This record gives sequence, C-alpha cells and structure tokens, in this order.
Amino acid sequence: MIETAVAYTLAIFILLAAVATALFRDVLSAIVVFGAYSLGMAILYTFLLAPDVAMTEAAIGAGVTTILLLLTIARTTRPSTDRLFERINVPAVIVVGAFVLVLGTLLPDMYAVGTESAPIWGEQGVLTETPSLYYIENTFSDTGAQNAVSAVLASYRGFDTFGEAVVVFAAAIAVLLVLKREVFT
Amino acid sequence: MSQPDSYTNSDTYSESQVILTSVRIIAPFTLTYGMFLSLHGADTPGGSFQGGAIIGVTVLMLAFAFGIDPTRKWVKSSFIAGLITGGVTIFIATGLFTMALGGNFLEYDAIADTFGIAHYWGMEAIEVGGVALIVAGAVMTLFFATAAGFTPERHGNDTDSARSGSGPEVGRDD
Amino acid sequence: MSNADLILPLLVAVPILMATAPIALGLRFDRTGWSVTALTTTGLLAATAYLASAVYSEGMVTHELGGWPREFGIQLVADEFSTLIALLVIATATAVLAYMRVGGPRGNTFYAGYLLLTGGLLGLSLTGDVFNMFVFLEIVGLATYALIASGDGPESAVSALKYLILGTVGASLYLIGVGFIFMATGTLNMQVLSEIMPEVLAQGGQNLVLMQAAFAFIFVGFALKVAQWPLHTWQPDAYQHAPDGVTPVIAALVSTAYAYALGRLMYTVFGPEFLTSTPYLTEIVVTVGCLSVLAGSTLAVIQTDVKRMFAYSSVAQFGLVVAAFGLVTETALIGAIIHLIGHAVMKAGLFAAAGVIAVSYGARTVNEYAGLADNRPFVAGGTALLLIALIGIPPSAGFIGKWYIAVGSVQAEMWPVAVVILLSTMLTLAYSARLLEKMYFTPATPVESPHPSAPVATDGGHEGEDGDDAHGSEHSDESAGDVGASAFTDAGRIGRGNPEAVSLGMLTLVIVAAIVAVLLGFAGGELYDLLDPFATEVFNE
Amino acid sequence: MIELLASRYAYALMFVLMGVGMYMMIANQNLVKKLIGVNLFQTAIFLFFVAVAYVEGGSAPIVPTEGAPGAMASPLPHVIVLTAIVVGIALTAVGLALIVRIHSEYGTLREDTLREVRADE
Repeated sequence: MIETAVAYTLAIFILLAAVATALFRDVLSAIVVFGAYSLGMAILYTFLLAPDVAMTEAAIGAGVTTILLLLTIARTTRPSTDRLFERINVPAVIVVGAFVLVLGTLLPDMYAVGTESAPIWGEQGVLTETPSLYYIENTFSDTGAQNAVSAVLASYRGFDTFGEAVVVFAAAIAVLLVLKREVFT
Repeated sequence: MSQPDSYTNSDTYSESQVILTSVRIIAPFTLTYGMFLSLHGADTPGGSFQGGAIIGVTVLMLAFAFGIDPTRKWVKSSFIAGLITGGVTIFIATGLFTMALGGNFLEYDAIADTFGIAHYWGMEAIEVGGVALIVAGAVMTLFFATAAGFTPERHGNDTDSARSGSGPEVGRDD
Repeated sequence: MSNADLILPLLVAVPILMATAPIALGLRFDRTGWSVTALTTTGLLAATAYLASAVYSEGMVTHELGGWPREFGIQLVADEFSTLIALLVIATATAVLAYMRVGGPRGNTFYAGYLLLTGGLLGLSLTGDVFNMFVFLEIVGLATYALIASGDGPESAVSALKYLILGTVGASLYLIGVGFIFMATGTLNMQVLSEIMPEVLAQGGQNLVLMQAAFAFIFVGFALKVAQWPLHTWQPDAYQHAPDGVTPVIAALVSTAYAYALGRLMYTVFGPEFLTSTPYLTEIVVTVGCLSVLAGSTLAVIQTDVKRMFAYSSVAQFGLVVAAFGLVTETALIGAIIHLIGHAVMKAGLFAAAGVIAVSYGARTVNEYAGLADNRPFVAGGTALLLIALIGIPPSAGFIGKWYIAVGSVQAEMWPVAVVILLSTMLTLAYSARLLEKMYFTPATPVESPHPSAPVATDGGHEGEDGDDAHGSEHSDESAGDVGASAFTDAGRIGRGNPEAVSLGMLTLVIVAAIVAVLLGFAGGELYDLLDPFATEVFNE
Repeated sequence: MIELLASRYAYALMFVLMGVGMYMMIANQNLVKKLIGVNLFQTAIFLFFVAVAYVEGGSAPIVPTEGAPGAMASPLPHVIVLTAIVVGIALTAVGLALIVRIHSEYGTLREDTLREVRADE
C-alpha cells in the first residue's frame, strides 16, 4: 500500500515536471527540470520492478541527454528571458487535449497495472505459454545467467541488441556527417 | 584529411578548483563502477549499456573539469574510432563465428558444444566486447563532435551552395 | 537449398560490418569508401539473387536467430514479398553507386552511412518480429537523416531536422502500437500473431479493442513515415534538399521500405479478416490513400522546382499504394506491391536524371529545362521515357501496377478508387507534359545569368583544370568534387552546366532505369505469378 | 472513474505525458525545446511498457539459481525499453547536432525567425 502511495506521488511529480518543462521560457531551466523529470521516471521504474530500466534511464536519460542538451545551448545562444513562462498556445492546448481525451477512452479496455490475469501471463488471451512465462522459468537453465533481462537482451533477443548497437554506431556516424567531419573528432 | 584543430568553445567550462579536485577523486570510482556494471550485468541489474554510458560519461566529466581541448588531446580520434569499429566488429564476429561452427547467428550453444565454453560467455562477449565499447565510444563521439560544432569551410556563398546540394568539399584545407 | 537461410543474417550483418571499414581505413587512407561499398553491395546482390532463386522455387526461407524457437527469439523471414523488396533494395543501392562515383557526395563517413542505410533497409524487409522492426525503422531513419544532412546547403539541415522530428513521432506511434499488440497477445512474433489473429477475432471483447487501438497507432505512424497527406510535409523538403546523389536512393527505397512494412503488418500480422471486419477501417485507409493521390498530384502540377515536383508525385504514388492496401483483395495487394517496385525504379531514374541535368545543364526548375533535348539528347530521352512510364502508358512499370489496383478496386466494389486512378493519371500527364514540352518543344533561350548572385571569382581558378579532372582518374576524387561545385558557378556565368562533370555511370543509371521501367511493363504477368503464392496464403488462412 | 484511474494510473499518466510532449512540438518555437518535446513523447511510451511488465507483489526479474521463481515482472518489456531508450538518445544526439549546425548557418534557434530568414533568401 505504501508503495502505491509513493508511486502516485511520483506520478504527480513527474507530471508537474513535464508541464514545467513545457512552460519554462528559459531553455536552461527547461533542461534542468527535464533532468529532474528523467530522475523521477527512473525512481518510478524501480517501484515498478524494473531496476535495469531505472539505471539506464538515470545514466542515459538523465545523464547523457542532459549533458548533450547543455552542451548544445552552450554552443548556441540562450535567448534572453523577460518572462518566466511561455505564453500558453490555446489552439494547441485544445488539439492536444482532444487527443488525450480520445486516448483516455482506451483506459477501460487496458489491463490494470500489476494484474496477473492478463494475456502476457497466459490468461484471458489466446496464448497460454507466453514468452514472459518462458523467460522467467528457463532463463537460468538455458543461459546460466540470473538476470532475466540480461539473458533476454543478450541471448534470446540478441538480434535486437545487435540492432541497438547499430543504432548507436549510426548515431555516431550521423553526427559526424551532420557536422561535416571526416574523422572521429 | 585533417580538420582544423581549433576549438573555440573554451567558454563551456569554468576552471574551478572545487570541480577539478572532485573530478579527480570521483573519476576513478565512476570508471570502476562503469566497468563493474559492464562485467557484472548477467546476474545483477545493470549491464553493458549502462556501464558503457558511465565509462563514456567519465571522459565527459574530465572534459568538463579540465577543458575540452586538453581532454581531446589525450583521447585520440583513432582511439574513439577503434572503440566503435572494434565493438561492432567483435559483435558481428561473434555472430559469424557461431555460424561458422554450424549454428545460427548468435547461437552461443554452438560455441558451447564445440569448445565446452558456457553459453554465458557468449553473452558476455557481445555485451562487454561489443556493446560496452560501442556505447562508450559513441558517447565520446557525440560529445566531442557536438562540442567542436559546425565550422562551414565554404566561402560564405549560401545561395550558390544551397542550390548545388551535392559534393561536399571535403579536404580543401590541405 | 538447405543452407539458403544462412544468407538472411549475413544480408543484415555484412553491410554493417563493412560500414566500419571506411572508418577504420579512413584513419590511414583518404578515400576507400566507394570501393568498399561497391564491393559489398555487389557481393550482397549476388547473395540475394541466390536467396531469391531458393525462395521463388521452394517457398519461404526462415532463420531463427540465436537458435531460439520463433516464440522466444527473433526470426528472419524471406517470403515472396520480402525477398522482392530485399532484391529491390540491394539492386538499387548498387546501381546508384554508379552515380555517386563522380556525382558525389563522397567521404568515408558518408559511405559508412550509406552502408548502414543498406543494412537497415535489408533488416527492415527481412525481420519477422514487430519490435525488431522498430529497431530497423530507426536505423533506417537515422541513416536517412544523416544522408540528407550531408548536403552542402543550410537548407538540408533544416529539412533533415524536420524529417527527424516527424519521423521519430511516426516511429514512436508505431512503438505504441507494438505495446498494445503485446498487451493484447503477449507475443511479438509476426507469424505467431498471424496464427492467433483468427482466435483473437473470435474471442472479441477487450483484446480485440486493444488490437484495433494498435492498428490505429500503427497506421497513423506509418502514414507519417510514408508521407500520406496531410502528414507529408517533410517529404518535399527532404527530397529537394538532399544531395543529388542521395535523393535517388532515398526516394526509391526509404518510403518504399516503410510502405512494405505497413503492408506486411496489415496483411501478415492483422490479416484480411481483421481489416474487413473492423468497422470503417478499410474506408478510412482507402480515403487517406485517395486524398494523398489527389493532393500530391495537384501539388506536383503547381511546382516549379523539378525535384520538388517529383517529390509531390511520390506522395501521390504512395497514396495509391496505401489505397490499394485498403482494398483488401488479392489483385489489389499484388498491384500495390508491383507499383511499389515500379515506382522505386522510376523515381530512382528520375531523380538521378534531375541530378545529371542539374550538373550538366545547370537546370533545376521546369523553365530551365527548355531546349534540353537538343543539347543533352540521352538524358532527355531517358527522362522522357521515365515520365511516360510514370504516367502509366502501357507497356510500362507505371501501367501494370495501376492496372492491377484498378482491377482490385472493381473486385472490391470500390469504384471511386478507379476514378481516382484515372484522375491521378490525368494530373500526372499534366505535370509530365509540362516538363516534356519544355524539354522538346521550347527552344533554349540565350541565358542571362539565372543566378546573378553567384560570385564568379570564387572558383575561377579551377576553370583550366575542369576538363582534366572530370575524366575521373583514380586520384581525382577531391578535385572532381570541385568540378561538381564549380559547375554552378559556370552555370551562373554562361547559363549552362558543365557536361564534363557527368560521368558515364551517372548517365547509365538514368538509361538503365528507363529501360527497366519499360521492361517491367512486359513482365507484369511474371511478377504477378511470383507474388501470387504470398497473396493466396494471406487470403486463405 | 476514480477506481479506473487508480488502477491504470500509469497508462493515464502516459497519455497525458504524450499530450505534453505533443504540445511542446506544436507550440514551442525553440528548436531545442521541440526536441525535448520529442523526448518527452518517447519517455511516455517507456512508462507504458514498464507498466505492462509490472506484477503487483512480485520481484525484479532476477531468477533464483534453484527452486521455482515466484511472481516476477516480465523481462521482455524491460528489454524493449532498454533498446528504445538507447534509440531515443541516438535520435536526440543527431537532432542536437542538426540544431548546432542550423544555428551556425542561420544564427537562430527559433522556428518563426528561421522561417523568416529562409523566406528572405
């Protein structure tokens, strides 16, 4: 119960940080708040039993992203600020609000957070022997690794990880191409 | 093919004694932590993505503390290029090796069957030898390339080049 | 052919492995990119041809990566549909290299990006897993943004950023769709999904609603990526401002691969039964496609820049493909696939022609094409042939695709689609005729400088060298780049480009594309037979 | 209604965050903030996957070496999110590099100013 309460509090914090990121007029403030948002997300992930994701979000989302964003505004200009917040764009709010409300109609049909009677666990769906169940039961005997996330990442779905490594490689190449540099600067 | 080695962005860091000292103390720990995460991902949370990122960020910390130019001089382009190309090569070579042994792409059991090495080590090979190197190298590349910024080498003739859109004039400076 | 399946992972891994070569070699040698790339793509072309012979004689080939069964691992699948796309990708990637040898862009990082794009496109066409498809979507995306931004002008960076933002949103919407599929079924494998879809439909209720939501997200995401009206705005900018050597690849392959992915998801994952039984689904898909056809064609007619005109024409042609996907008949599906292939060949040729004409004749707008036929007969002839094919005059690649789609629309009793095809043909005729008229019947006006702002002095020093360099001796890449750049200053000075800057390879690409576009028109029946097993299986499951 | 929101709070939060990200892409004129909006949009999706994997009263997916594993979060969505996070940073980095280049070519980061500058050319 206490965990749920913490999760709700975190959810509210995350929401406020996101809105502040959108509304802060000063880009530097927005970046800092966005970093706080990423950290809030990372903590929420640990409460949702995803320590691997939490560490990645903290290292990459809050760490590397923030550094790159800061570097970018250091390399470019930071517009002078006369107001603390942006003026709210009413038509955009209406469009986005309608979009969110339409999505909200999906909520009743989504499975409750944390329920075990959902198709991914082989209930109420068509499949009974789902990958999720298989991984938890067989990770250690199949691969000898205890962290099921690592096993899925490196072995069962190693090709995804291959693609992921290629994405990172492609990003390095792309940045060099965009900035017109021939060597790894 | 050499790019001009001038970085005009010394304003991105401040030479504070506090930062210098703390980075000197923290850097070995973050580096160790990054390596620990990379090597130990199979049994505990964390893995080579996080580890590689933290190793890369360590270099970024040094850059923030000592300035980007001096750090660039320690970390050579060929070193970074080697990290990334080496990582990609090790990753793919592992996959091709398992195929050469008669398995499928990345089927570590083929190595296990032939050499008696546990499945586990195949995973370690691509995580530590592949992903960690690539991520660490890429984080450094992204940072240094963005820090160096875009220096147009053309002669300030935008209407002309906007229309041409072909043939980047690389290597005109040498 | 017991080991044909081993080719599948190689097709993805080898280009990416070779992408590291220009970087590694670049530390020591200046220019290795083109040779490495040419060797790689040629080798892959041979391997793909071997794979194709296995697939078309003995049926589907699959490879289970890591040796895990498809339920728990990832699978690569080469069936009649994906093999054709893989063949198109690798053949086009090889052919366009002929243009890039002299036409540029060049540089080791550029070719690394080019090989990454090739590997990503092959992965996208061969993967049999919905999440793995997302990863390859992003590899293709990243490589595309980078190649567009490798252009010289500042505009190319702006168009690349616009594409990056919209493309990322599209891919993210697709990822949400994947999340809903996972929530409703617990699996990510396409074949498993196609096998359990009938049961999901029979079961109905909550899971079916989740699948419908998944379809909505996926369709909107791909509508963005395939540039359907009104989400097409990134495409004309991207095609216009990409380097001339890059536009043929991107226009021919990238959106084509995305459209393939949409077709694969609609027909293999969701299946015809889902498409027809969900209320309003086919109507919406067909409407989006038809609106894109009409809007794209109309906008193409009013363009003055030739590359931009062709870009809007692509919006229309992909609209036709999407509309055909929405018809849900065997004939329309095959027609859509054939049209994808035909469009890719025609657009690769047309954009290459636009590049050749820009370099050799200094012409980028419709009006500047005046008198082209007299001065550059070969490239004008190739362009004319490709335009005629694009209009859809039989026998040509443009005709057979449209024909099968029209037949499919009649079978599906969706008459408006046939009318839209007719209207779009008229509009295509309108903008093609404008160009043809300029090329063949408007005499070249003695040109006062079309770009008075171009400074004459900058590249003047190269004037004497141009002739020598353009013959492209082995070491002259660098100075050949200067030829390309100075061609425009020449254009500014005397109103003509530099014919010497065009290599045989550049011209050959245009001519070959034109010939293939016509030959495909004769091969309609054969293509239909090749694809028929795929369509039959999809519709009879 | 309250119960619906309470049991599906992560999904509701995801939809709202997607909305905020979308608002930033539409309404903010600063290119850096647009890119942060794209990022926000993506992180909302990560939350979706992590919430799908979650099991109430379960543990993180570290399996015991012996004995039957108890209730655990599914590792599959976690892997998906790990991959997606890395893809996200890759896209952000390329986007930022493009922004740095646009700034040195046009001297502005605001979309409206950029439009004027380009129209003038």
